[in-house]
Amino acid sequence: MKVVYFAWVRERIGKAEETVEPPAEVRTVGDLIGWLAGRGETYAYAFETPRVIRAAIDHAHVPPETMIAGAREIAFFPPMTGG
Amino acid sequence: MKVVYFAWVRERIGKAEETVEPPAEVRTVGDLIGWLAGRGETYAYAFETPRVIRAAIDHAHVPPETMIAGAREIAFFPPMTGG
Amino acid sequence: MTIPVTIRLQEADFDTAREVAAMSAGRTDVGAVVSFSGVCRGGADGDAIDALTLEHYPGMAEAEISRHVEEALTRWPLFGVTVIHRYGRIVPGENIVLVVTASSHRQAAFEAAEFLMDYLKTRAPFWKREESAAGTNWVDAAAHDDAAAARWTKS
Amino acid sequence: MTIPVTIRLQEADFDTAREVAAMSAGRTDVGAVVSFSGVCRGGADGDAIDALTLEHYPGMAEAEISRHVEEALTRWPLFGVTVIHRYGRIVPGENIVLVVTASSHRQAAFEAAEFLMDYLKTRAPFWKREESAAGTNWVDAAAHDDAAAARWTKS
Repeated sequence: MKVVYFAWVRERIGKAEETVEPPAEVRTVGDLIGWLAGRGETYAYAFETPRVIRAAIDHAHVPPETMIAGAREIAFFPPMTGG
Repeated sequence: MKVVYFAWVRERIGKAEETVEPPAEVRTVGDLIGWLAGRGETYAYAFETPRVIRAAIDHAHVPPETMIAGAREIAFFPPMTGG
Repeated sequence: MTIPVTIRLQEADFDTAREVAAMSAGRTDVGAVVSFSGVCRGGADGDAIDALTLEHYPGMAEAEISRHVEEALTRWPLFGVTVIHRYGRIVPGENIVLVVTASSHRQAAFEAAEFLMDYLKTRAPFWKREESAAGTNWVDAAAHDDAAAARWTKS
Repeated sequence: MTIPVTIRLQEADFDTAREVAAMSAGRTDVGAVVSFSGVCRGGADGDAIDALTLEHYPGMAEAEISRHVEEALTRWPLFGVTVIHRYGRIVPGENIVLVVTASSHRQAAFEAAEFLMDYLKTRAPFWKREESAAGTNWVDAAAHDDAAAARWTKS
């Protein structure tokens, strides 16, 4: 499963993308955030306030309760500040 | 007292401006409309529906109850359609 | 700081693009520029028009527009306002009116431009006459324009 | 009739004036053109910024903007929509974003432009980082932008 990071999530983790293999009990976007946060200090820092983290599956915004099964690309990023 | 007309008010009356000397009992803009309407067929036609006529005194919109004493220029015209 | 205000009534067409560009050229305090161009439409098949003629009340038109620009400047934090309104004969595809507003915030720039357009439509002394195959006739004031202008009245 | 829609994400600056002019050039059905330009501000004395860097999510940014343009087309009777959003390093005075909408009526053109800007601010995957004498920092999302976007939610 490909995971991509943007803005300060990317900076804190120190990489823009990676492929991860979470265990079967990681079923939702929220589960994945929790699992990623346990992967080390940089991840814990990036995901220290889960409620501000936004997620997208295959280029569409999704809420944390969304199932990740079948996702090709999951993105995590801070609130958007475009425009 | 200078009176000016615009758009179809002007066309119906057949002139763009004139100087009039209404009698002393003509005190308000509404009075003046009534008095002008009595000056002939073209005026009667121009002012046949007084509620749609808009007025300005010295370049500022005024309601019909406004006193005309001291006015330099009084304008009558239909509802505006600029922009 | 003096806020740049441009108000022009003119018979000649104008260049919307140039006016918009002028609003923010060389400035770094302007975060948001909104422009509105009103363009003469040709009309639908059934009532195609050949031209509009705009009559205006010289002197009062300038005064009314200035008053509304002044009011916009007191209501919103603006860095600049441009209002250009044409008079005379205008053919389909040509410009009629332009409002450009600049502010540090988009909401202020949008609201000020809408406010100015609503007032130009209902209070500025201009009258449109349409020319078509059927002859010429004065355009009626639209009730929805009055309703749009009424939203800005302070209660 | 196909409604002309232009969506561009680009690193290079763009010419607001040219995009606005292109919207109504040679057309006689467009009565109202609204443009919004978002320009990089230099900031106030205390927190002058040297530049912004805009990061974006390629692929998703295009998809999000397209979805919102499609929604605008279903909500308002539009004759054309242009959305241009830059990414990369942008210095004060340069453009960041442009929205141009055309309609036969001014209210539709204004509302569609505001709708698109509100959504670009809150939903399009772009992130601004400011460079100043104090270093660099990511710009926080503004609560008033979320409130502005919420007004368009169908109830």
